[in-house]
Amino acid sequence: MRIRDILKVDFDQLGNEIVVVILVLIGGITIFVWAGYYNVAASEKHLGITNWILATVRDQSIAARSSEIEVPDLKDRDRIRLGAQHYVAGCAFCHGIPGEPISPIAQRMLPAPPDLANPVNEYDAADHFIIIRSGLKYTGMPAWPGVGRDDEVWSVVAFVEWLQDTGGADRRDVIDDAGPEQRTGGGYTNPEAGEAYALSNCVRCHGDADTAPVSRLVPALSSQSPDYLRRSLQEYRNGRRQSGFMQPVSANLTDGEINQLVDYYSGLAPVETTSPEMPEAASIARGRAIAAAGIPKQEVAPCSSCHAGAASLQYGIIDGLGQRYLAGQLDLWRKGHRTGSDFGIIMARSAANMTDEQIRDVSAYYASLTRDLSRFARSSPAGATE
Amino acid sequence: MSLFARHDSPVIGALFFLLWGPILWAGHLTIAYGGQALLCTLAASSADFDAATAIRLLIGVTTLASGLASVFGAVVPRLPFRLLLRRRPVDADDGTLIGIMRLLSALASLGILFAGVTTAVLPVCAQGR
Amino acid sequence: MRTTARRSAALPLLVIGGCSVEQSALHPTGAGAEQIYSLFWVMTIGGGLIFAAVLLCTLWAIYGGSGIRRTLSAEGMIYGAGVFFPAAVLSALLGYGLYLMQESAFASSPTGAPQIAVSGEMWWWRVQYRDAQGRSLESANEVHVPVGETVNLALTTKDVIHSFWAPQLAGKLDMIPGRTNMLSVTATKPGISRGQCAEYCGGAHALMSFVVVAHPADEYAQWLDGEAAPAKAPDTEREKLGQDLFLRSGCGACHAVRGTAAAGTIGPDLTHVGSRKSLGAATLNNDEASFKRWIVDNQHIKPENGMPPYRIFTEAELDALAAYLDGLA
Amino acid sequence: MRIWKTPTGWRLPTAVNNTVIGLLYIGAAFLFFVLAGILALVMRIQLAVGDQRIVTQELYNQLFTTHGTTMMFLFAVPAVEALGVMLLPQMLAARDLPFPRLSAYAIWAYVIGGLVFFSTIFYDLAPQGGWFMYPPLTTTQYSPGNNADFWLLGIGFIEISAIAGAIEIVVGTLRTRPPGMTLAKMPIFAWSMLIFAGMIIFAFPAVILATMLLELERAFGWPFFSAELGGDALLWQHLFWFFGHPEVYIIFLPAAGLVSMMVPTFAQTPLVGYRLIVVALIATGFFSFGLWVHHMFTTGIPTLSLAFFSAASMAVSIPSGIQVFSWIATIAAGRERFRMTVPSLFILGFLFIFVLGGLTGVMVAMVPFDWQVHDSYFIVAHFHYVLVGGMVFPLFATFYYWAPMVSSRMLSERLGRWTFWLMFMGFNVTFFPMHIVGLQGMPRRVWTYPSMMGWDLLNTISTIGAFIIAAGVLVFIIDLARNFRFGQVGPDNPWGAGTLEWLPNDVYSTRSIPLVRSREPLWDQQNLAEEVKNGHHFLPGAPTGGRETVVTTAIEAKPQYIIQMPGPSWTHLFAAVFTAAFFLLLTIKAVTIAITCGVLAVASCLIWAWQLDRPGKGEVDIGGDIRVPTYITGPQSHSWWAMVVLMLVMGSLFIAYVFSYLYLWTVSPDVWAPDGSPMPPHVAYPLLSAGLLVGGVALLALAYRALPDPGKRSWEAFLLLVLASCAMAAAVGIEVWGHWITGLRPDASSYAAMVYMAALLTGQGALAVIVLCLFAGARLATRQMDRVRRVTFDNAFLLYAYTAGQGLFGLLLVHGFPRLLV
Repeated sequence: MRIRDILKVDFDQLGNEIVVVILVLIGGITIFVWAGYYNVAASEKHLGITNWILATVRDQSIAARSSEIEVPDLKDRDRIRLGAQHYVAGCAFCHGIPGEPISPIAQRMLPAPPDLANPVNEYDAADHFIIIRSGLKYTGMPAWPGVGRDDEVWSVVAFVEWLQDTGGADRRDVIDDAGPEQRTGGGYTNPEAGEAYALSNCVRCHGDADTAPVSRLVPALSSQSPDYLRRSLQEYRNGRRQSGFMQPVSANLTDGEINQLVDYYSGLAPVETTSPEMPEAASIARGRAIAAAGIPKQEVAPCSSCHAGAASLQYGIIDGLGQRYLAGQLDLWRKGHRTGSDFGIIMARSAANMTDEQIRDVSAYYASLTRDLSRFARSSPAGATE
Repeated sequence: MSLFARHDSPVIGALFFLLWGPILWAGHLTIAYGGQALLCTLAASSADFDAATAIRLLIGVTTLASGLASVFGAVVPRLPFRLLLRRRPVDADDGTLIGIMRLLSALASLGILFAGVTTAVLPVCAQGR
Repeated sequence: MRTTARRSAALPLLVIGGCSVEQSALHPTGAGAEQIYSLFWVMTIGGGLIFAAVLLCTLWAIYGGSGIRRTLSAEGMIYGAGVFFPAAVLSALLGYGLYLMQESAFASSPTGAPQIAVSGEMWWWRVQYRDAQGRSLESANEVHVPVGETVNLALTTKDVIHSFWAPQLAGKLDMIPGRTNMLSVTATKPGISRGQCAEYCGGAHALMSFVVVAHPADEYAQWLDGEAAPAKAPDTEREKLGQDLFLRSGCGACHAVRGTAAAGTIGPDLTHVGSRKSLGAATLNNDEASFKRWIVDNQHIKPENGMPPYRIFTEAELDALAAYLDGLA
Repeated sequence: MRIWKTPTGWRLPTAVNNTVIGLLYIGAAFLFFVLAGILALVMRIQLAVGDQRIVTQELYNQLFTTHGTTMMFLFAVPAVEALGVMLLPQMLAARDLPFPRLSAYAIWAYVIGGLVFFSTIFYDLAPQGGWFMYPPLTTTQYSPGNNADFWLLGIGFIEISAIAGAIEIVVGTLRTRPPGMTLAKMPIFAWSMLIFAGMIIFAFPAVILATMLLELERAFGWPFFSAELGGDALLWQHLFWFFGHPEVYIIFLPAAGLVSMMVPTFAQTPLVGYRLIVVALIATGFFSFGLWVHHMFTTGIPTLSLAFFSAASMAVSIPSGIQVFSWIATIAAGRERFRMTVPSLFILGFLFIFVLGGLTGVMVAMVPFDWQVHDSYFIVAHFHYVLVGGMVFPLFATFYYWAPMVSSRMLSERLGRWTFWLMFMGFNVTFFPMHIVGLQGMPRRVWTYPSMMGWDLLNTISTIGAFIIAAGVLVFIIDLARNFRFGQVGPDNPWGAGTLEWLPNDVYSTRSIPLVRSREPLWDQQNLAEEVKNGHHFLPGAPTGGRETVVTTAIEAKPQYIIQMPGPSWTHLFAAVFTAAFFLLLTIKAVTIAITCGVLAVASCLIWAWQLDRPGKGEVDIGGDIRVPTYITGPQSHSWWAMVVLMLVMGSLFIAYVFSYLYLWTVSPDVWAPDGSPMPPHVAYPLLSAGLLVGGVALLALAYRALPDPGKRSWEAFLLLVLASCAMAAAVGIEVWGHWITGLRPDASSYAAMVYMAALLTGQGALAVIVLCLFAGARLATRQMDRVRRVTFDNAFLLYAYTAGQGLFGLLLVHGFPRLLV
């Protein structure tokens, strides 16, 4: 049995026809592409069949990826109100706000951005999550800028679901309450117009001297350590800290604007949050133990050694921040999505081995504290490196 | 069937005859190591139980018994042959099998002796480091 | 195909304390290692002779005269050389081995002797000294023993299996989760030697070493008192700034410096880190430059180790911090 | 002859002829040898000098794990098994191995699984736990990724294909010998393959159980090895090394057997001390099971236990001594001088290296010395001397010696000598310095070392040596490429050997099966080759019209009957592909696709089995006026023997489980039932379960009596079969249910995990038995099984009885032992 007979397969008859067919196909495609026959203009509508194919491919691809997604509670007011703010600032240009028409520029896109108030195709919450997080090729729908920030995406999804359920009827409670006009950071008088605009972007979510943040997912910045605020904004600007909300806002801030925003917020007195949720005492007690002694068995360092008393002001002051915000950030560190900055890596090391329950307890403990304003009266050490 | 041997031997019997020594050696090691482990655990859990004498006794007896049995196999192989193959050794092939069995039993008894002698010298359950 | 230019990132290691530190079983300075050393030579010479004999027989079998080949081809020769001779040699060897095991078994000293608890943690050693006065003090990556006196090492592990091996002192003993293995060692000569983890424990197993320092009997008590004392207060201006930085940057969360607010138990105890013979479990030399490189770039020197890289200090702050730590003699 | 024609073209994978698949087996094993060798070169480059960072820490840990695992599991054992598959039938003048499709299945499963396992090194998924995978490092806490699962499932499943080959070789060696070749006239290689297969049967199940336990702990958290819940890391070491040490002898014995075949040829005289070598092989095989703890001398086990195993480790060196001196005696007894051909050069190289490795082995058997050198480079040197010296050199000798049997041209002497001297010099330059570096304190498995330690020079020498070996292997590959011509058989008996494999044979092996009267038939019976060629001996034609060979009694080799062997088919190939897919998809947790592949694998096996058990063709004359039946049932049938061997495998798996149960009790008695965990359920549960098992056996006995006459159909037997399967399933269900209601959860403690493990093992057996019973039922329903043609029923009955027995003993242990402690 020669090698030849072993591998000999009767290709001969089939051979010729296959080769011819392949050549014809290749020739046809090259001519079609080279001559530029196909019209890529957005003004020309797709053929029916092309539309159907593109739509089916899109929907199938979204469905395949959204099948295993776990949908959190989307009726949560905090999520909806936070999502609303981002929607107003970022998405409204193409998708429009109920009661206000979509801008004529967006209407000339192909495919045109859908009007989310009254949905055409039946995407569920998980589909929306995939679309908003990953974006869609060749449609102008961008992917979410904050890598790994699924928590932010769920806020926008919550708002979109609210928009589709209510059709944007009671705008007042959700959108307008935090509308740009009302919240101009009244007491702040600054001559250059530019700073006023920059501040209005922050005030929309973080509130100002007399209004609380728009949702419990948003950290209260008043009387926060100036070094921590300055470094956070710098890290959002250079992308070492990932956030779909904060990166667009801080992308073109100048250092001058950053310093003024920092001075403004660190000077404010803390504002009583409208309805602080009271975690039960047992959780706070467990949280206090972890904060004081850490969990040596799981290599979790005590929080108080960096976030209390005489510790450096480079580490943010976390007393009195919202429990949900703190828990969300700890979860980000645990998943390794907030390790871009030199400080993030240190915090990630401790958060890595914490269980969900321990994260809730520690966040509950620090949320229950009232902020001690004397902390940063002394001058903080030289600013941290970029 | 003149071409072939006139006898047929039971396969299992032949196997056990051939491995007479090694099986004794394996039994000895199992009893020695298993006994020592179990008795040391009992000694650890109940204070009054004196593990040393119990283990030395057990291993001494097992060594003696299995050692003698394997030496017996090496010295008088015909008896186990008749017992296990239920016939007398007849031709050269049987001679080869007996030869193999005898040396195996001798080696096994040496192995048993090597293992047995250690109990007399070393502390029974101590980690000894 | 050998690499031509050595990559700049390779870390140059200075020689610790002048002479190249020995980690060789061929230069024993402990009672256990000496016994094994003599056993080694007995077996090597014996083995060498037997090996030569076998080679000789093979050459004779091929090229020898018909007389020698006839004797070699007799079945009796196989019985003699193949069964009886090895049986005799092995019995003697077994006897020698049992004698040594019995020696080391009864040599493990009674509970009164000073005890050192060594806990293997993923890729460094936590060493706790418990002496007669009941004092218990912690150090890391170094085992100090008195010459001539038997010391009991209680070996445990916090995570996976490690193995405590100081070749010049004694044989190795594993550290198994859920068990405490007792190893008794007796140094016979003063001096510095080195040991390493011998059971593969993942990640930086290759860099999990430690230094063994054998003190003359009279100096050991004095060294122990020094080690038990709290940390020396910083004297120069740079060291004061360094201590302030150390405390306010949260280093106390994982490290302890007795006599200051820092009381962390996750990382090694740094009370007398300045006086240690090496840094990073005998990976780096102990000087200010090494402190700075470890603080900023430890994940590159020893990948996957427990300490995050601290790149949050300016050059001046780093100098101060390194000065403070180096000063903790 | 048309019956034996090997399929060509794209139908080649369906071939089952032992020479064809044997060559594929050897080729795959050699490919893995070269691949793992390249990994070794990369490791040597990294270690050439201190403080090198060419290879990162994580990659190096993957490299040495994959190098070790590939060499041991994917090269060494398969290579010797491949030689068995290729040479044994020819040496025993059998037409083929008794179960040709089984070995083809095993080989394809091994090739696919091995390639996928090895490919993990390219996409950073290779295991990092070392070839021994000690927990707790390999539990999910410290190795969270899928890397460890690739070892556990990938390698676990390749051991199953090794066991399949072992069953094949045991039955082949004992039953398909030519008439007249009694046990005492069997060639030494057949003895070594018999003992090799016997060792696999008792050693591999231990590691399969350990792999199951660790995979259960990783996947479902059953705490067998985590100390805080009563488990013990040493349990893994006991189970692994109970397999580990016999495995290295499994690798060495066939190589020793090959040397014992080649030395007499080159000395042109019968082997001196045939009995002594057989004793040495059996003694090595037995003693190797009694010395596994010498891998654990430094774990703190009491010195007395260590002494037992130190004694056994010394005793095992005596048989090796016997073999070495027997070879020297044979060389000396040769009429003219020992011929210096390439194979004999490799044999002398083997003697030199293996004896040195054996001596360091005796040194390391001494407990105090092992305390110093365990896990150091001294051990790396020792085991390379005994493994590379003990197995790779004889393997290369075999390549040169037996090449004419599969290639029309012999490999060249000139290139052969280059290969030998490069490999011999390279080997010693690489591995001898490692003895010294090890004694100087360099531990194993370190991806780098400080350059101040003074180890640089010796490591550089080792690296240079490694490249010399690589050059030698390269020259061999060139020689292979130039001279190896796959095709009809080369020159007849070029070396003038005495054993049957040198008879002129074609794809169907010899024209007729010779009557054997001595150990070297070709030397003693002058014109045997012509007689066999002209068909004067047994079974010249193919009376049953299919592939068949003669089956003879185990001891006296008297012809008993003819086996009808299955021919080429796709079914075993699909079965292998789907089995490989099942295990490998499980590693990446693609559970749904994996289960479908599993079901497809079982389905292909059933279709494969459906074509077997063809009706007998009555009495046939096989020559020498001897008439033998062509279909036989009962204890003499070769499938009965295969089932017995399978039951030995399942038995040793169960004994390993019982050892683990008692061992964990000695380690953590506080977790055990009376006080540590809830007591087992009321005694009614085990009694009911036991009753069902015994009842099931009774049902099958009734079904046996109710088997129909040929051609008829019997619904009672079918019903009894189905009932028996339900009884078995119910028994297992009740056992699990009984424990569940006492509140015992398997992830609570090691005791609980062990209790559920017993039920799981019996359940595993039950699953196989149920499939077999239903298959027998289907055969019954389609009139393909009756009172005479009942091999399928016998097998089902045997497996049922065994599983019931194992289940009963499991119940006794799990329900009885805690009550003893009360």
